[in-house]
Amino acid sequence: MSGHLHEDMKSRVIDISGASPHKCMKCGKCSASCPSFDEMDIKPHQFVSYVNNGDIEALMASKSLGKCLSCFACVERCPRDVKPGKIVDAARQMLIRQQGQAMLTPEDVPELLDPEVPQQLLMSAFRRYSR
Amino acid sequence: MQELVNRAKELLADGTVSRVLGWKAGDMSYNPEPAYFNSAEELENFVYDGFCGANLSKYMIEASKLEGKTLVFLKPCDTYSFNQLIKEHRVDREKAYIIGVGCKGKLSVENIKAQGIKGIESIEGAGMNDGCDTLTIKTLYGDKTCSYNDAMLERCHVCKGKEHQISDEVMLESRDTKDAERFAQVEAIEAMTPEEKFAFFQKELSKCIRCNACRNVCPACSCRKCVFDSTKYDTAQKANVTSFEEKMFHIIRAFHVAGRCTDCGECSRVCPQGIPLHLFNRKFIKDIDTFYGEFQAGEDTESRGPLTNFTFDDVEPSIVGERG
Amino acid sequence: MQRVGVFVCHCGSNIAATVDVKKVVEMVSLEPGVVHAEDYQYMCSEAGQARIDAAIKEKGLTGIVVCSCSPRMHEATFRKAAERAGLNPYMVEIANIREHCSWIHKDMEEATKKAVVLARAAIAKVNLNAPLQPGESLVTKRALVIGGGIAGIQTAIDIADAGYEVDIVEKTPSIGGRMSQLDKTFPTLDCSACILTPKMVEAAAHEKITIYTYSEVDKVTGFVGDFTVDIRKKARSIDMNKCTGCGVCQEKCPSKKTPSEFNRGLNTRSAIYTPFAQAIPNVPVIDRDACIKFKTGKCGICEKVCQAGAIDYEQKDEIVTQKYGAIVVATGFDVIKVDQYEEYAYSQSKDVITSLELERIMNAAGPTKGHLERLSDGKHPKEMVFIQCVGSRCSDDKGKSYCSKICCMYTAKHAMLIRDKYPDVNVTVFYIDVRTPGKNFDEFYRRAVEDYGVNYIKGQVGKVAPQPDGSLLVQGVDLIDNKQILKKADMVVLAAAIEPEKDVRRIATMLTASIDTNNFLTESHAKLRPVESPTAGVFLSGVCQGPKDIPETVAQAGAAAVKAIGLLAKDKLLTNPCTAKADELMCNGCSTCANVCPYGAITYETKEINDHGIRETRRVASVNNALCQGCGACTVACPSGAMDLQGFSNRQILAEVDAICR
Amino acid sequence: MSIENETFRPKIVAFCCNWCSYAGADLAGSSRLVYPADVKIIRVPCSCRVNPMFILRAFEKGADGVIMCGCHPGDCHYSTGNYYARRRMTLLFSMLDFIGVENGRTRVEWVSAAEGVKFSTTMNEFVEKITSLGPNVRLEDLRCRN
Amino acid sequence: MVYSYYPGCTLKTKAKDLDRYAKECAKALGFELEEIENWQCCGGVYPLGTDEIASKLSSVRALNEAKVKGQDLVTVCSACHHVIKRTNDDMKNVEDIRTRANNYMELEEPYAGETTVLHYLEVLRDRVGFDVLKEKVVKPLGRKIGAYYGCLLLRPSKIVQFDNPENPTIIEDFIKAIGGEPVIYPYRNECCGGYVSLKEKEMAGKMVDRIMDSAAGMGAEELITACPLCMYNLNKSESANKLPVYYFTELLAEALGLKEEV
Repeated sequence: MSGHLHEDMKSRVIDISGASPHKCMKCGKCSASCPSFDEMDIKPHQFVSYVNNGDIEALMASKSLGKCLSCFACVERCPRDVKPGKIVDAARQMLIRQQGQAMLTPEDVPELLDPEVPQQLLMSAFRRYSR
Repeated sequence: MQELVNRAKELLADGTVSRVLGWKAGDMSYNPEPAYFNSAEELENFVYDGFCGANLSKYMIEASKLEGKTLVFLKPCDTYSFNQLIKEHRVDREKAYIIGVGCKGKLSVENIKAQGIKGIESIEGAGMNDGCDTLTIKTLYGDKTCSYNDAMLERCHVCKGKEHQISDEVMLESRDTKDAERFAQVEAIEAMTPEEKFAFFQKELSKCIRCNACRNVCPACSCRKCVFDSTKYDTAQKANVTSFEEKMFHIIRAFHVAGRCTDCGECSRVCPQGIPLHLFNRKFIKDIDTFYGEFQAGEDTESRGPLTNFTFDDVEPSIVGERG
Repeated sequence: MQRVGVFVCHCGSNIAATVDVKKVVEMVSLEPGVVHAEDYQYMCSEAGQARIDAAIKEKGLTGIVVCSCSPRMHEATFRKAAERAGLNPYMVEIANIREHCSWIHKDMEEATKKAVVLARAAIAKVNLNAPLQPGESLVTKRALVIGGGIAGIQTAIDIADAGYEVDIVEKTPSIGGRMSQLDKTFPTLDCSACILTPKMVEAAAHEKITIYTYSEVDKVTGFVGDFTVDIRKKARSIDMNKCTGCGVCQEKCPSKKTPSEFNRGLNTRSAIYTPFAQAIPNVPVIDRDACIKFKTGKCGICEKVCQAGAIDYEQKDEIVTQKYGAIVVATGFDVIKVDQYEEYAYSQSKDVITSLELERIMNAAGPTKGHLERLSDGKHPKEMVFIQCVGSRCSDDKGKSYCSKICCMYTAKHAMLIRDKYPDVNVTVFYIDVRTPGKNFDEFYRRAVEDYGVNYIKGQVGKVAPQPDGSLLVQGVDLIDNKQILKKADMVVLAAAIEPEKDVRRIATMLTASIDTNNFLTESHAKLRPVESPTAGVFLSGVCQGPKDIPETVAQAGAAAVKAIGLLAKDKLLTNPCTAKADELMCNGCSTCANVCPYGAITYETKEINDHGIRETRRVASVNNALCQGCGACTVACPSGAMDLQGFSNRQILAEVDAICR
Repeated sequence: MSIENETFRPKIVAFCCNWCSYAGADLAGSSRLVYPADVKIIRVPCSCRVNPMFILRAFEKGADGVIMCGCHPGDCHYSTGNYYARRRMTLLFSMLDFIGVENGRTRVEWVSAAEGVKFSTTMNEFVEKITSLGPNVRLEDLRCRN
Repeated sequence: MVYSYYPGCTLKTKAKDLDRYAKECAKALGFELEEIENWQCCGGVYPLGTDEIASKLSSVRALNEAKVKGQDLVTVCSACHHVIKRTNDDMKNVEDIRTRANNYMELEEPYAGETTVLHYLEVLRDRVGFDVLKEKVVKPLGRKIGAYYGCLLLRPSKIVQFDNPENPTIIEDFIKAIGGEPVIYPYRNECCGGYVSLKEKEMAGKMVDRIMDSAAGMGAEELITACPLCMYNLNKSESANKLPVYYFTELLAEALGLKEEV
């Protein structure tokens, strides 16, 4: 992939997320705060450095996209206002906006359902995982 | 009116005052002019009626230098100017004997002419004892009538009130003439788009002939030497070529009197081109009232003017852009 | 029209790399009045100044323009050079083509064009300059030091040793400051009190030093060499001349519930108190908010037990007005409130403390008598976790954007002291970077790691969770291992950011000293005038200027003292001749200018004026040159333009405007 | 003179008080914080030295934007100068707005000696704003054009 | 006092209790919740990309309706509150979003964040007052109750401005007002994993268990929440320490003596 495209994806992820990866001072407080840390292959603080290094494809392939709870603990506690969680959300958006990349389809739903599932869980899941 | 003359004669006679500052009849019934009267005989020419709009307070700057006291007739609105001049040490209170005269609204012959009344020979109904409902105008083409209020100066429609702010005695009754909002005109302009505003002022100010009548009549514009006549700013008058200089002149003039202008409206009254010059001053007054709290120059002789004062949390200049 | 010489400086490549200096010379030569123009490598050098000297003499220059760095750098240099050549120094103007041009523009053509415009403006101005003569003002040979911590004490001693009177104003009941709260100091582990107390005693005993404790600066007027200051001596409720410092009153005082400021609220003190045993002066104060007598009218026990009869409930605040030639600000710092970082559970657990609180705990005179113990249950901790950069290096609105500078070192100190005294305690430090510039500093930190086995983990802590068993679960990250860490701790110590003492903004405002958004006082030049405020006669000592440790503070305190001494050693100062001047012929006598003058420098006199043959008695403004500081407020207030500012006259500024807009 | 064919480069006059903003501009310089060369600074002792006349004169002579910088309120070297300046500029700007001058041709910004970054950002913003407004035609005295 | 009320999808279906109790209690406390007409689902999650406009419009519609009625907008569900409050902040402060959203909406007057968005708890705290609430309690609960805030109510704190995000007190104060004893436990503001509970059941389970253990360890006997997602998820806990979970409105109704009537 050309350097130009790298830069393009990098600026897209920054635009969509509204995050400020360049402000990062690499303190790791995001990863220290993350409740899903152990489930993630790429850790929250790495999300920031991946963006800074322009390696967006790796982010989009990361299983962390499905593990982030969007709980904003990392955003809230970041001393530099970097907003790492928004990068995860943005990378997921970039992925699912591609053709055939939805992380959840209506066919998947029945087996995930149970009688108690609230509407908003379904609603939000589709918002999060599909176009 | 005669009671004013009688009282003036008394004061001259008993030596309280050395001269009288009032209005004398002009060549037409509608253009009396300010005048000094040094004797009882001279006072025969004294007039006081609806056309005596001139604010005499500024004349007191020179009168303060003369020997003895001067009797000056001040309308309620003129007394604000006089107070302001006291505050600025320009007039000597001790040199003035002030008779606050009542006012039933002052008239502008231009407003009468604007109603299509031509060939005016004389006007009746402007006296202090008249009803102030209707003016009867004798013209070359016969008698015409005009409502008193329609002939009134703009400033009287937004009158500051019937009270004299300073006086030694008060004579004659005043009348409420306020029937409009003081800032309505300013607000109407504020509501325009920048292009409309620019066009409006471009049109008005391009009429300016730099005759300096506004400056000369203004009681606040009383500098010994005006900056526009001074080499210190290199802004001395030039020929009237483009409009900017007029804008500069009128903005700076209004700025120099901001916080000092009592809104007496003399500038607009005397402008031979009919430019609504009071709008500049009133815009500043409105802004001052909004930003720094209501302030009426000339209400007293001590308080600090808004431009020589501040609070720690005044609005920032960016408010101008923010309020849209 | 002047005979103007223009001198364009290359400043090595600082200017010449971006501005075509030859072109500037060529262009300015065409300007009206310019009879000489040249460029040179370094105009400020001796050789450069010699060229100016020669040109003034040879070409008979009556005004010069130097196109160089900021006038804030070298205006004085070139004025002196002009003066040596016989030119009035105020016939010099500077065109700032470095800071305002070559350093911020990249395109040579553009920068050159701008440099020419800036030069033209300066030429236009200098054409209207008039020679000015500075006046003189006397120097009051006395200095004021605001703040009685180590910075203020050191400055005061140094000034006093040079033979000048010094007053220290300290707002708390004792001098000593933050340093008196510390247990040990890095990097040598000296006992803080052992090295501070002798200094305090020295200051107190010095015949040239007067100490006002429990006092504040209320008002400052005047200017360099001649400040007048009102000092408010707050009512101590004790007669300082009678009190013997026996301490009985404090023992007997029944109101003992007030949190001790000195011990950071970890224990309590009585209403009548001295903050600590070595306090100077050793005279207590009555805290009127806590005192039962003041609250209810009843009690009065201290008065009864005081054999010296020193208690005085009627005492009132007293204002001392004093003149000073120089003022040194040494107001110091405090630590930020950490309850805005509640992920660390500071206000949820007593065992989460700040480093300054740990200093008090470690101190033999502290709330635990120097025993390391948990404040919740008094138990001896086994696991301690230190968290670095709490509120430092933050760009959120809660913290501070700067590095507090001292935390890395004191944390190493704490870790070392704990491991030394209690080898059974494990110490873990979560850090972002360990910053140890300073003599023997990195060695000190390495000792903590290598000799004392302190566990340093690179990574921050995200949450401290108080557990049912009373322990603290620290959830952090190890960035080297790329692992989240859950560590059970008994105590957590937060390296809270430091910030300037709250009062400093009020003081800066009184002194008209410049202050930055973090409330640190601004130095006149970051490198070359680091202990001087841009406000003449005001000097900076210690952390009020920026974070620093004790050795740096003491060094800066000495430097500030030297600058103050340099000022006090002069008998007279030349005053700024750029003062306002009223044209009597034009003055209306309206007093508008006097209303806006901050210095009361404008008075009115009634005098006879000969206005082009007309003789009149008029009221006209008159400016006192010794009081006028040259702000220019009056010049704009004056509607007629009778009031003008010398050196920045209406015509001069308009000429600059015209030159720029041409 | 035609401006349509060239890229419009505004003329901008910046009045800076000696103690805070001029020093802030110096700091922007020594920190190499770039802003367009269109900005030319005039040093005044205090923002309260800035006469509305100076600003109108700049416009008269063809300036496209005028900005005044001073110490932050409360931090004036002369204690109170910027408070007066603030009132004067508020009223002047309001008047310019009143007579139809585009909003944004004038600006006041408080910049301390420590705020090099702010100085630079402010100037960048201001130049951008003025560039978007285009040349000043409403306040220019055409005789002053060469 | 009448408030515009945005119930949200779940309160009309799975979380009917939350809705019913909220309305009844409001009456008892002297305010009224007037359901806005034709509300549409907020989407349950705040749009994840800054470039999304369409997904914000349902919130803007609700906000504008409240504005037109001159009322404050009240929500009970944490997720709706989160989404609508953040969207409101965008409309107020982000010019680009405001312009684009208004272009879509074609309202009579553009919407620019004029409406105040309140959570039901904020109404209790700031408008009714917990002290007033306390006076109206007829059946003080007397139980040890843990407040479970989760993430949506508190974060991002700069925008939602609900309470101290790391050491909140509003639900504890609420518990005190209804006569319960609040139990503070450290994980009350840690996420339960609600959003991933559909796809990552095991992972969400871990989060929930940690919360349950923490609360139980500190002595809580039951938990309260304002969020249907949390409710669903917490109820899935398989921890030995599993505590019963209630909507805060249910306990409010109980304390006000309204539970049986409803």
